[in-house]
Amino acid sequence: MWRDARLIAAKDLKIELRTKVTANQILPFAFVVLIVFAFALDTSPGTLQKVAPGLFWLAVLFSSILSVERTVAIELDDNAGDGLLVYGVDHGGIFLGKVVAVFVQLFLLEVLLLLGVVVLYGSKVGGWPLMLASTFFATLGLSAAGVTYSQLASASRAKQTLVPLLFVPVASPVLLAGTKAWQDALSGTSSIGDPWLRLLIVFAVVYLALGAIFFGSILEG
Amino acid sequence: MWRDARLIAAKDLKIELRTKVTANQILPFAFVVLIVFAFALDTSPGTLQKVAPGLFWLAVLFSSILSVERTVAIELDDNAGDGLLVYGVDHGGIFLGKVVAVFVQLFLLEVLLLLGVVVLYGSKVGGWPLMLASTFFATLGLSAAGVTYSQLASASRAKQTLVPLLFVPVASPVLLAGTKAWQDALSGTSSIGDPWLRLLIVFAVVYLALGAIFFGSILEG
Amino acid sequence: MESNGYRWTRKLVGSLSLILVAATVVLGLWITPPDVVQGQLVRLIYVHPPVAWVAYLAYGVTSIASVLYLWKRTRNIKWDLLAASSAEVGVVFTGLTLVTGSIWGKPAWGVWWTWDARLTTTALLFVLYLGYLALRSVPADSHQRAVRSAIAGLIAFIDVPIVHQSVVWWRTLHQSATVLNPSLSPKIHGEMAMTLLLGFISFTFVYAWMLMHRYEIASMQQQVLDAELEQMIQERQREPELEFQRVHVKDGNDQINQPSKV
Amino acid sequence: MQSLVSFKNVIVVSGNFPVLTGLDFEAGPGEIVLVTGRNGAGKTSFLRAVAGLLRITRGSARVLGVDIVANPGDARHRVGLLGHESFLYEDLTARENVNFVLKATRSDPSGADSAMASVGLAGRLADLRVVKMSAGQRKKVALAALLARNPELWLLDEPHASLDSWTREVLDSTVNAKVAAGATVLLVSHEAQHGSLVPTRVVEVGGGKIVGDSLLSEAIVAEETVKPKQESGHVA
Amino acid sequence: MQSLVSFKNVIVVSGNFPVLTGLDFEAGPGEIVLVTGRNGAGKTSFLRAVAGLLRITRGSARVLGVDIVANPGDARHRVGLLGHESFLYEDLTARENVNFVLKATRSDPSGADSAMASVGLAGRLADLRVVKMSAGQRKKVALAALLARNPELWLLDEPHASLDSWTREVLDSTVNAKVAAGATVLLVSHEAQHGSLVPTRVVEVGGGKIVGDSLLSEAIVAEETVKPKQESGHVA
Ligand code: HEM
Ligand SMILES: Nc1ncnc2c1ncn2[C@@H]1O[C@H](COP(=O)(O)OP(=O)(O)OP(=O)(O)O)[C@@H](O)[C@H]1O
Ligand SMILES: Nc1ncnc2c1ncn2[C@@H]1O[C@H](COP(=O)(O)OP(=O)(O)OP(=O)(O)O)[C@@H](O)[C@H]1O
Ligand SMILES: [Mg+2]
Ligand SMILES: [Mg+2]
Repeated sequence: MWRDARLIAAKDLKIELRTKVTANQILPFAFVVLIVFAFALDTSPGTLQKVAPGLFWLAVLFSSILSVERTVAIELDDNAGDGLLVYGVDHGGIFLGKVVAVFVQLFLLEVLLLLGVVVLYGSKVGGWPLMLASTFFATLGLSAAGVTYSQLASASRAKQTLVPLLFVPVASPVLLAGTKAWQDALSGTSSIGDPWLRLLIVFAVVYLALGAIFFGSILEG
Repeated sequence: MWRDARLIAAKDLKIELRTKVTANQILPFAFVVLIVFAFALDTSPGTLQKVAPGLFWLAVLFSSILSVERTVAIELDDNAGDGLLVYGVDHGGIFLGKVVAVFVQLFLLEVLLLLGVVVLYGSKVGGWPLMLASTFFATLGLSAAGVTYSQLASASRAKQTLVPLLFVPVASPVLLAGTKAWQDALSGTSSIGDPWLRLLIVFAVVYLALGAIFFGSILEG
Repeated sequence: MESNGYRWTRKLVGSLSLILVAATVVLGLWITPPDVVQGQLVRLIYVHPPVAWVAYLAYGVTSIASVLYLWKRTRNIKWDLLAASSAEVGVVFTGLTLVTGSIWGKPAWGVWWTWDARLTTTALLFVLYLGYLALRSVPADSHQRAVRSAIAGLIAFIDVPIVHQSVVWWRTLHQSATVLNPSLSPKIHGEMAMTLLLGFISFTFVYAWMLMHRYEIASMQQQVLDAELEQMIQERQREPELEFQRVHVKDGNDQINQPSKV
Repeated sequence: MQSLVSFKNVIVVSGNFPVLTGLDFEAGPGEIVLVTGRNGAGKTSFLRAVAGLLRITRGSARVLGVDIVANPGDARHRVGLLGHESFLYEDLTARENVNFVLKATRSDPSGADSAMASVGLAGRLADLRVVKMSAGQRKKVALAALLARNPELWLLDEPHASLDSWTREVLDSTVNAKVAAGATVLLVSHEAQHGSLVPTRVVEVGGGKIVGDSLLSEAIVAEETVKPKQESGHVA
Repeated sequence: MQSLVSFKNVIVVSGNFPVLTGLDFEAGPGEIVLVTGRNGAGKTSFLRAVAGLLRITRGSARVLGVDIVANPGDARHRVGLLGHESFLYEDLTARENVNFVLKATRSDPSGADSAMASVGLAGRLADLRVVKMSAGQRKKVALAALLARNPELWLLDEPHASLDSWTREVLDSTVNAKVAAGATVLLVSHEAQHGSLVPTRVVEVGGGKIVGDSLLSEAIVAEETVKPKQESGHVA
């Protein structure tokens, strides 16, 4: 399983390095989302700073939709996913590999996006340990849930539109908890023991487990 | 050209009636976006009502991305778009037909979404003439710009991620003007002569013209 | 290869822009007086408006070159390269506008950034041309890329007049037209106006130099590509012989391996 | 002889690769030209260039009297292409697809039913969405649309692949009838036999240009001689 | 005789349509079974069911000694499928694709190069991304992966389509060699001739089950008699 996971993750990251979809397109898109939010919500100068963590996680959420759609699209071209079944690749390995590949891409994206938030919204950053930990687990949770749900949607002929529908409601706890955890981190009131962080950890663990358990059935079903 | 436009629009709408992508997937997605925004921005009770027009248009914008991606995807399956060229279908006709099909779907979606905003955010609605007119032209502009840009991105192997990047900045004036026009309509201060409505009309006309002029070159290029 | 004349011109433009920028710096930092209200900060006026203006200029050149490519009679891949080069430089200058504006904004308005109409439309301009460059960066046929990016570049240019007019159309925090105002009579005077004018000229020269440099690189890359293409054509034309040899050698039998009639 | 397809030193660059590298070709009315050549030789590219779907980079090319270098769109609607892709809308039924093609090409819509019936798309299949069809059935839909359109120039890129022997017969005999009525056919095929569709000429494509052009009888002889020996020992 | 594939009254429902409707089939080691039948008969579905890619709704099915009704995944890695789709990653090169398959199946990675060379994927082509390849070149990549994997049961769904005659020879002779070494082959084909790949048996699929099963010599006779009359007058 670990071996297969490494194989899949390496393949997906190689394809990303070659096509640069995340770097050249999803990342700029995330920035555009940041700008557009500012457009739509520009009421008074303080507002944006106040809701900055929420907007950051919204931008991450929309980017992660694109990211997981892309990871599934890779397997749908020329039915490569069926190939994985024929080759007897371990189901858990496929799941883990995809999660790792998505995680790596999203995490890098978030680092850059954070810079954007600081510059565009004039947010201050602080509470690093909590911030880092919450980002880590939130991203892990998003990746795990995203890969599972986009695979669920992939059988449909209209997967592009089904993924957001299925995934966004599921991911909204991450959105909420990520936002709150960041707010806590920024206000400096909380440490690693933050309850929102705990929620994020639970979410990540649950979705990793669910994915590991059910991914096989989704692939076979 | 008109004949071809009718043919294309009829085909696209027939495919929509059959696959129900907009009805079953894009529409629920738009609702999910509304709810998620409520989640991320839920600071004080008044806030949501105040930003409701902005959130409505944000939800429309994200839905329109899905909608125009879908309209291009229809032609990419099995290279049907090449077929249109071989059959000698008029380029302007293809453009217009696609715009009409997207427009019809988005407009219906907006009507339902409006109900959602009223129910979810408890917004009041009023100023019908301005509201209707601004929605009409905003949607027309979004459809025209969206079809043009998604066709621009369609040659790329990673169109799903390129479309949002190209289209969202272009569409953001619609987002802004639509929001402002609705705010004016709701506050009852303005009539059909609203400057934001004029901006929306200009946008729609400009993008219809640009699309009609350039769509052929994009298809052939 | 570009002609020697081209290279000399480029070097001349380069040296001139160096001298001009140096002069602007001297005038801007030491000769001109500080402002009554803004103090030393006002010196940014010799940089910030000129770089914004040069960004407009760059996108204007991109648009003209794009039209020339789209128009069949003047179609030439050089226009595409010029458009791309100019857009790249334009993005750099737009970035500089944003940065210098932000630096100015912090002391002047108390914030790095605010969602004022001028600022927002400028940010959009930046993103629009980033999108243009992203569209160019996806691998595609050179003609197809040229057509598509030309269209994207032309459409993006619509934002330029909007940025310029934004201070008029919307009530903004940002300075309204001081220099490039409708009556074309600058509202500042004396050595300040002179220095500002010099700033415009010197950054225009910097732009010209960067553009020439970028264009030369692009056209050299294109020449390499063209040469590679010629070579690829010849290699591909030889494919049947190679194919034949492969079969021929492997079989080690001269009798039954005659090439089909060529 | 009037020339329906006339390519002179045509170079086509697609995705920065020269798929055609100076191709010369002429075909007149009533010909059935068999286009052969190794995988990747440029056969599909050649057909797509004739159909006006690939932009011609250099050289001159006329199809059905139209200069397709200057006006790539003007001959297209008189040309029929049956290729690796079949240009179908997967969510429409067979009948809807055929009707769409007929409307788009402004052809006589009454031919749809008989064309579909002739390839065996009647009853359940006529109203089945293309996405649910087998490989051969899809090809039949594309074929039916082509038959109903009745173009002047037929570009058939491995038309027999995935068709059963009965449908092959139908295709062959119909195309023969069209040719007798003056149509021209370019047929790409790797198969040794082509049923009753007897080519009048064979051209061989190699490295993006024509490397062989002969009447059928000569070609058979030539083909026999280049057939390579088996290489079974190699991979086992 | 030990049975490698044993289907008993197998019903497969896919998308609410019964693609297989009670199929009985047995094959032992060393056989080359030619599977024929009209378009839409269920040949592809049959092969996909054997490969464990279609869930078996009713009936019993064993492949390579594994009960694939209960454990559809357990035989897969010993089965090779070359079908209408080729399971390739379009953004990877030929070599990367083949290497990936070998790693995924835990096969000997050293076979990649010789397998690729044997089908003519050397030099430029080995490092070309699949997305840029011609129809036949893609098929070659899939074929190279299959050759290097060396499965026990070969499911070939129209393997010859879009391959040139040289590669057909390679395929045929390699498969012959594998069969001599004990492999079993199910071959779907519409072509009248299959080069040097000589089937030992012919089964005919119709309406989702086996409607004919005969040794080759008988089959040829049977086929001749059912061939329909031409219907050329129909569409002209
Ligand atoms: C990030 C923040 C800023 C951005 C993006 C920005 C952008 C621009 C742009 C695009 C122009 C060219 C306008 C035109 O002529 O069409 C411009 C001009 C100018 N800006 Fe800014 N600016 C920013 C901040 C500031 C600040 C803080 C000040 C001073 C308090 C300032 C003062 C000026 C002045 C004096 C001009 C020349 C106006 C004219 O002559 O038209 N800018 N800016
Ligand atoms: N969802 C469905 N609804 C209706 N019919 C279906 C559905 N799915 C498959 N079919 C039918 O099942 C059959 C599938 O057959 P299959 O693909 O196995 O045929 P095949 O023998 O391989 O044909 P070919 O020679 O054309 O490749 C077809 O007749 C197809 O129309
Ligand atoms: N972007 C590209 N980069 C490199 N090579 C390319 C590119 N695009 C196409 N090719 C090559 O051009 C040729 C295309 O040939 P084409 O599809 O016309 O072949 P064909 O004769 O139809 O082959 P087949 O018999 O396999 O269908 C192939 O050799 C392919 O590898
Ligand atoms: Mg081909
Ligand atoms: Mg089949």
